Amino acid sequence: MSLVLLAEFEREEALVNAVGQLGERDYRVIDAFTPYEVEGLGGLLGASPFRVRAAMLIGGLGAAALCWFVEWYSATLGFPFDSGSRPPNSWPVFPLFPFEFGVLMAGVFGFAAMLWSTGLPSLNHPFFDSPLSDRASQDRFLLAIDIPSTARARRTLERLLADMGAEAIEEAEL
Amino acid sequence: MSAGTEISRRAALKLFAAGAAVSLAGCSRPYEEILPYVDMPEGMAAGEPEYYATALPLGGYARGVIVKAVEGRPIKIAGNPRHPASLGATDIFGEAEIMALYDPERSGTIRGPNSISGWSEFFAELLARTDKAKSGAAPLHILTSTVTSPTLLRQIAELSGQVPGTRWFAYDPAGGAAEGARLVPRLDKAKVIVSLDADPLGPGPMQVVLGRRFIDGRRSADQRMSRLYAVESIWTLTGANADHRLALPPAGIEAIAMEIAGRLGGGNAPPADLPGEARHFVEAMLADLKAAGQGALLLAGGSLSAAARKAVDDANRKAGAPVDRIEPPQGLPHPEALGDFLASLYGGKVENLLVLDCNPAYDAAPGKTFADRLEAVPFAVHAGCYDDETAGLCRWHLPLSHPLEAWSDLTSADGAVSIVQPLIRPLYETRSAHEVVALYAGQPTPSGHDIVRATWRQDETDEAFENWWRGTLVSGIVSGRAPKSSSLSPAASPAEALAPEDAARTPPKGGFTAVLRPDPTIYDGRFSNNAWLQECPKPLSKGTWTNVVSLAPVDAQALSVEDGDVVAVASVEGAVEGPARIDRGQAKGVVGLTLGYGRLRAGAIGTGLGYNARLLAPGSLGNVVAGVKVIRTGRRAPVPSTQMHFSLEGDLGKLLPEVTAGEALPGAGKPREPVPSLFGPGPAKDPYSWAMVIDTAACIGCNACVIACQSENNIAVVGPDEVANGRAMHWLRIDRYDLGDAAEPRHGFEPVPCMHCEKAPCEPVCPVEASVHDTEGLNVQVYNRCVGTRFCQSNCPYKVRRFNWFAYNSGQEYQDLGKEPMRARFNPDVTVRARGVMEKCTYCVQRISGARREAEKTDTPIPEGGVTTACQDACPTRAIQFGNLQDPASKVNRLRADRRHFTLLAELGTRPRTTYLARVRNPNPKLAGDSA
Amino acid sequence: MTMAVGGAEIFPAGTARPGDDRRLTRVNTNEAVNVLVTGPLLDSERWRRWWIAFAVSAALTVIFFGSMIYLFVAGIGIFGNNSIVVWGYPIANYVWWIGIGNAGTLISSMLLLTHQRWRAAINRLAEAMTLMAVAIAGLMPIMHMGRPQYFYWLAPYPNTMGLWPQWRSALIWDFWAILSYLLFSIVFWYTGLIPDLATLRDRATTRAKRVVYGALALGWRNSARHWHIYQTYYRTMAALATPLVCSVHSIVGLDFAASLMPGWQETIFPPYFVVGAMYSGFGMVVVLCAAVRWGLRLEALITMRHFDIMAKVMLMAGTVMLISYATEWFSGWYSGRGVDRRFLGFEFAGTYSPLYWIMIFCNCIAVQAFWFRSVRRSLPAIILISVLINIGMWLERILIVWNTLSHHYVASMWRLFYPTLWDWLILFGSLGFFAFLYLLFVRFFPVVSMHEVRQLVREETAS
Amino acid sequence: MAQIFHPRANTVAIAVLVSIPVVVVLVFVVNYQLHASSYTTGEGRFVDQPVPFSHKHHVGDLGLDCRYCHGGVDKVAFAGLPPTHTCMTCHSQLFTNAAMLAPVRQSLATGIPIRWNRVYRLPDYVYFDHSVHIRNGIGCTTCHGDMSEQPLTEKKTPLTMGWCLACHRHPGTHMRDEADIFDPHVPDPHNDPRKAVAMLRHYVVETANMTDCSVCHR
Repeated sequence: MSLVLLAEFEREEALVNAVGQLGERDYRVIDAFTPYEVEGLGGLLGASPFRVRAAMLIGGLGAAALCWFVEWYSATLGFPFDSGSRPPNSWPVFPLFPFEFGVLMAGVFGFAAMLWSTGLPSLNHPFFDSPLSDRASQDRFLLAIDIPSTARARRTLERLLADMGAEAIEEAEL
Repeated sequence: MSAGTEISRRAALKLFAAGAAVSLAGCSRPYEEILPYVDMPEGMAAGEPEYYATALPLGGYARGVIVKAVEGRPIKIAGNPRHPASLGATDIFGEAEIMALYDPERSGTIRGPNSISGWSEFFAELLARTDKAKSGAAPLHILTSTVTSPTLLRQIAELSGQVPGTRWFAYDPAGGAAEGARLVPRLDKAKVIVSLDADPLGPGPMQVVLGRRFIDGRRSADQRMSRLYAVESIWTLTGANADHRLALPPAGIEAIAMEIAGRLGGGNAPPADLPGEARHFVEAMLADLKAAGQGALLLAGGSLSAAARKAVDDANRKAGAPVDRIEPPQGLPHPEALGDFLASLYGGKVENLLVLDCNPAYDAAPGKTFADRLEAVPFAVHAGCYDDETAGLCRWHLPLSHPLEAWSDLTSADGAVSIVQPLIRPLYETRSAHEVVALYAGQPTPSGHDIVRATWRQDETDEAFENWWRGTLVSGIVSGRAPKSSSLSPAASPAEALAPEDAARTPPKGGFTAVLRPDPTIYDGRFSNNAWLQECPKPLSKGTWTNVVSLAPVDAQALSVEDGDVVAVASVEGAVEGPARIDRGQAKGVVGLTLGYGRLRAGAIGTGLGYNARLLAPGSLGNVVAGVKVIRTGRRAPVPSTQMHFSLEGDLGKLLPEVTAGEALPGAGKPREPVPSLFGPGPAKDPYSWAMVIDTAACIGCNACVIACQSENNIAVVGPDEVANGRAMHWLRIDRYDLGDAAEPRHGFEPVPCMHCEKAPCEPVCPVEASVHDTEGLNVQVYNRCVGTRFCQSNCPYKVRRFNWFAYNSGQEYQDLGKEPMRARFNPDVTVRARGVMEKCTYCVQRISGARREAEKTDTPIPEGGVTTACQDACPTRAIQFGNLQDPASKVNRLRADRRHFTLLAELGTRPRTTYLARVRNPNPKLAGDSA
Repeated sequence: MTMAVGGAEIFPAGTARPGDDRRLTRVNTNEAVNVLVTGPLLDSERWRRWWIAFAVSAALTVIFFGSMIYLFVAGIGIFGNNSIVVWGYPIANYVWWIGIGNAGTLISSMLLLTHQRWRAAINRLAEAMTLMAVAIAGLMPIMHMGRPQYFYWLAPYPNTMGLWPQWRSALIWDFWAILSYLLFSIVFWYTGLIPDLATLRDRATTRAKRVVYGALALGWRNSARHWHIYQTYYRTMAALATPLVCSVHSIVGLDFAASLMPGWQETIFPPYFVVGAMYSGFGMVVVLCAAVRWGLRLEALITMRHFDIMAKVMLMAGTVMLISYATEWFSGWYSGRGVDRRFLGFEFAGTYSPLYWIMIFCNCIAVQAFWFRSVRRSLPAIILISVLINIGMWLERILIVWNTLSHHYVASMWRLFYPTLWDWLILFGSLGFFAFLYLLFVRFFPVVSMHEVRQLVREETAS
Repeated sequence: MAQIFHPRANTVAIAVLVSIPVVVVLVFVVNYQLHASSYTTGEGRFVDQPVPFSHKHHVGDLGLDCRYCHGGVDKVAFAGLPPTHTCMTCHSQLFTNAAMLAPVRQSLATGIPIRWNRVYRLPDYVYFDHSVHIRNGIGCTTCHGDMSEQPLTEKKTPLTMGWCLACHRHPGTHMRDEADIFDPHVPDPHNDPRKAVAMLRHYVVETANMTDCSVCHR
């Protein structure tokens, strides 16, 4: 896990402008911790929801196809019945069950993919060691920046953060 | 249905607990035992049904039946085709004898003066009493209902010879006129039939054969269709099937009878004073009668006076009406009338009484006076199947065997004699009537079998007699031999058989006239404890489990009484209360009562239902009680009924179309041209496609098919509360609709079994394939797959399905129907349904499967008529035809091309396999004017 | 009791503090949101009202399950159904409950996709309603079956009998509609809850609460990367929820429409049922919002503006219901079939017609009062009309069942339905059970979705 | 705030989440296996009887024909069990005092039948007809296995609905000549398609309705 500097901001604008400026001074911003989704910040930091979208699509369509096959197989080959002399392969009624189950499986696969791509559940995580972590879920905006190798660069970074309105700066491990 | 069917719920829970314990304990399921015979009776393959011909009494007269027994227990009654009084069909009372046989309430033990006793103790006291009787001190009195058994008549004659001074009295609880020659009208040969308050098609020993002949007279293509006029005061089955009906009080009918009898014979008779349209009706009827010549036939009912009946009989003779006169066999003793017995009982002259197989304390003279006098009789012995009202008053009660358990012989109403052979050894320590009378004659251990054989034994070799005996048992008809009549001339001179006294004929002094009729499903009270008959819907009111007081609409308005209000009917001697039923078409000033109810000691099923109509005139068997007051009590007791709506207003008329004789039903008979369909060809073709055609013109509404279906298919009895909840279980219902109009109300009957639609709406909606179509065209209901969502019944436009809301047959039975012998009535080929399962008419799939397996074994196709359904067998008028559509020569195919053929709700496109022939009416043109 | 953390006064001037009798007019800081929503959950003494309601609902729940057990022991004969009107209260309860359930998803998904920001305060409240209503709706068909112990035969499970469900039956579609919709709602509701559980975890005071909320929050640490993936998933789920809910209630409509009985076989049934569901669902949401708002003093979050908008939606839905009924009448009359016209006659003038007119009043006429702003402003009026709507909608469902099954093709088999004690016990018992579950939800879970309200607060403070 | 959970908690949480779908699938699999296993169907289970009657001895060694004791097998639905008299036809002469045969002698004396334990049991709602199978080419070994090898009667086949349906869908492969019907050594099925067609034509078997529900359920 990498050593980072955690800077706590009180307002979202301060955080966003900090990320912008640090970006220009090509510091590496590892992650941000905000009480609600800050528009675009996630994408900026390189998170890609592709896995969730792919999982939902494949999971949903796959389950639907499986259900249609179960329906078709059971109605025509498994145990064909004369039910009101309707044809065994009554395809007009077949899509209903696959649609319902497909949507459910899309949701379930999506949930699994979300957990997988966010690494949850991670009940025990070094981030929780830092005292600032509690506020991230309530009203404070944290920024995690990679610590520069030399102590001098680190001091300039801390001074820069203080100028930008950082209320507290801690060292933490992520 | 599952293994737990024959144990009560509590036992099931115990078993469940035990089962759970065992399965927890490990290894495997508890074993089920299987028991072979010790010595297998020859010719008997286990599980193969056997059929025996015998006869069953109704009001004393026989109807020939064939009883199906499986592994020694009788389970189904069917008609004996060779017997002239059944012609292969049955009535509801015949079908329901199975329920009577296994009724747990039947008395099984002898009750002595103050404790349970045995036959030997009874015989000892009897010997003492008989010695006293022989010494002339206390003459023996025997009271029975109508007796037609040659053996019993012989025994009584011999007994009265042995014990001088013996007097025998007989009465018919249903109030029929027991005069000399029996008249059997040939309704098939008559062209114009006038029923004067007679009810040939109503309940009675002759219902089956009269119904068959009446419909044969209307169905035969060659001669002209017969026409039936009914002049009656309350609705009867004959009135419901009449082309024209006139409602008059009994006095009016009496007047018309005298007038018509007189004028038909050419003489002149004082014209009865009748209101306008009744006069027009009578004139038109008379013209029709005269035009019919030899085909005219008058039928006199029990409510007419002896003089009127004699006049009608003379008119019939003069007109050469087609009536068979059955002379009673010579040399047999004649019973004295009930009146004489009551006179001697009230006179205190009865010391030694035997009441044999009848219940006078209920159906002859109910009330305190008779009860006290009967209790005072020192040695009164009651022999009967039930420990009923009379048994309670007698010193001794002897349990009698059921007709299916005992040897006997009986004569049918049209004179045919048949031997009654037992299907099963008596379930309890019971004796047959013959054995009881033999006890009186001094034989200590009589055997019914030997007594009956003695009657028919002639001086011939044993071997010849044995062959004749076996031949008669197989055919069910005694032929070519007269019974051994009593060698001793009966001591008592045969009193002129009196019609029930006409004392009640005094002209009504205001108030209503009460007309008493035997109940269409309970008859005279003998069947009160029979659950099938109690739950059988009455043909016209569709009410069950009680009798009603029927009133004309105008009288009801006057008394401000509605359907279901309790009214009290009070005569000079007694009063009864019952729910009112407003019958349009009932004569004004007449109140209709039915017999058979108001039982006090019938058993768990029959006790406390309805009122006892005899209380109005205890002691008299007449069915008219004049000068009766009707009072509104303000209480309500709605009658549990299976059909609530009867009118066919607007375009509902297409449910039961009616054509006049000779016309065709528009759009009938044309074969269905193939409709283009999105769906491909149906499933693989099977050699059989079962179908049924029901002729609503031939259905007289007698319910025989309903009870036959209930007996064949183990259908449950649900009890009055559940019928009131609308949960009756009959698979086959007879819808009764109002045809005609307010001026001349008429009725139409339409039996509705399952339609077995080819495009069944109930099949695609069943989520678990419990309702599915098989390749033979049957809509199969798989009970073990059904989970009870009931979507099938919601989607059935004909509403033919029935649901087991409770375990009516397997754990939550009504009253005592779950007790031990009752379960023996079940047909082993049909699953007994569990709670929560849908069931419906299956076209008797067990019979089709049996025939199919037989065909598969012998590699021969099922012939036409090879499979008959239970309702088809039972129907007296052959209104139901069942057959294979793929056989072009089959009867169903011919009927489907008939010009009266129609399909119920054809516009829904369900393509039912059960189709109908329209109802036919043969109106008199002169009278047709006022009610097209 | 004021919450002061880190010294900064969390409530700037002009905003009332919790417990203050003056209603909070505006919430303009995140902390205010946190305090309002998590406050009641974390300190457990201000729950007297909750305990009273909980006791009443627990009693009704005991009645509900007691009746259910007696039902399974004695058989469904204890209901008022008969062999002609074979369906009864359980089916009406089922359609009514799943209708109410559907509105929850409509609010949380349809309004999310149409950027109705105001929904943030009430969407979790509505989703919880969905969860519990659909769970109860799922129980009803099992109680209505003759042999409930074999309900699993409706599922395509491999068995030694070689038998499968019969896919043409609307009840199989129902089985999957309920199951999918219930599980989907659970996943959707739980996903929305994760960030708030993290907030609760961080604010929890006792060890037990921290562990429980911590475990349920799956270790959510508000990372921006996670937010981006989370929001994509959440919005896609909302997008899927809308067609799902429309299809679920269309299938419930097909229960009746996929038959050939007069009064059921109408093509308008599926859409008409979806609108009916939204309509009665909004009615229930209004009642729940008012109750929760009063109970937990969330006037600042669930404002009168919410009630005003919801009243407008109900007005629209009520009018659509009127149009649906009119279509039914017209198509029944216009078909010219005797059975349809007789059916309409029975509906209007038959034995059940008083109930029919009460239903028309509740569903179509009472709601017209919402045209007037004054009515939309008074909370008691809105609640009253919402309750009337729900009564009317239940009546509509029971009348759909009764009218058709009592008055159909074959005149001899026309018969009426008479409810029994057990019909009513199961109905009111199910209401009690719903309240019981809902009170548990309110007690242990944040009623308002804090992370969405925080976004709302940001927009208002930014503008 | 300090860590709430121990590092192990992560793996536990993942395990719980993964176990939900696994359990759902497991339920289906275990349910099927349990119902198809011999525990439920009772396949291969020996049933002890009041008299340890050995088919191996009577059929295998002595060569008795099935119909000698089970007389109804080609006439009615119930195959029939030998009445005590049938046993006593031989055992009144042989092993007249064997202790093992005491119940048979006692049954003959008292007239109370011997209470055998049922080995092949079908639910009440299934109507199986022996005669129509025997008369259409289905031999005893098809369902009862080789009786000449069974010292104590054993349940050889599961008698589940699926098992019956397999035969009803392809009856030809299980049919044999008349001569082999009661021969205990003829294996089943013969899997010869040409013979299958020949058998169907020989016994004139109508296969259209073989999988109708009304064939076995009434």
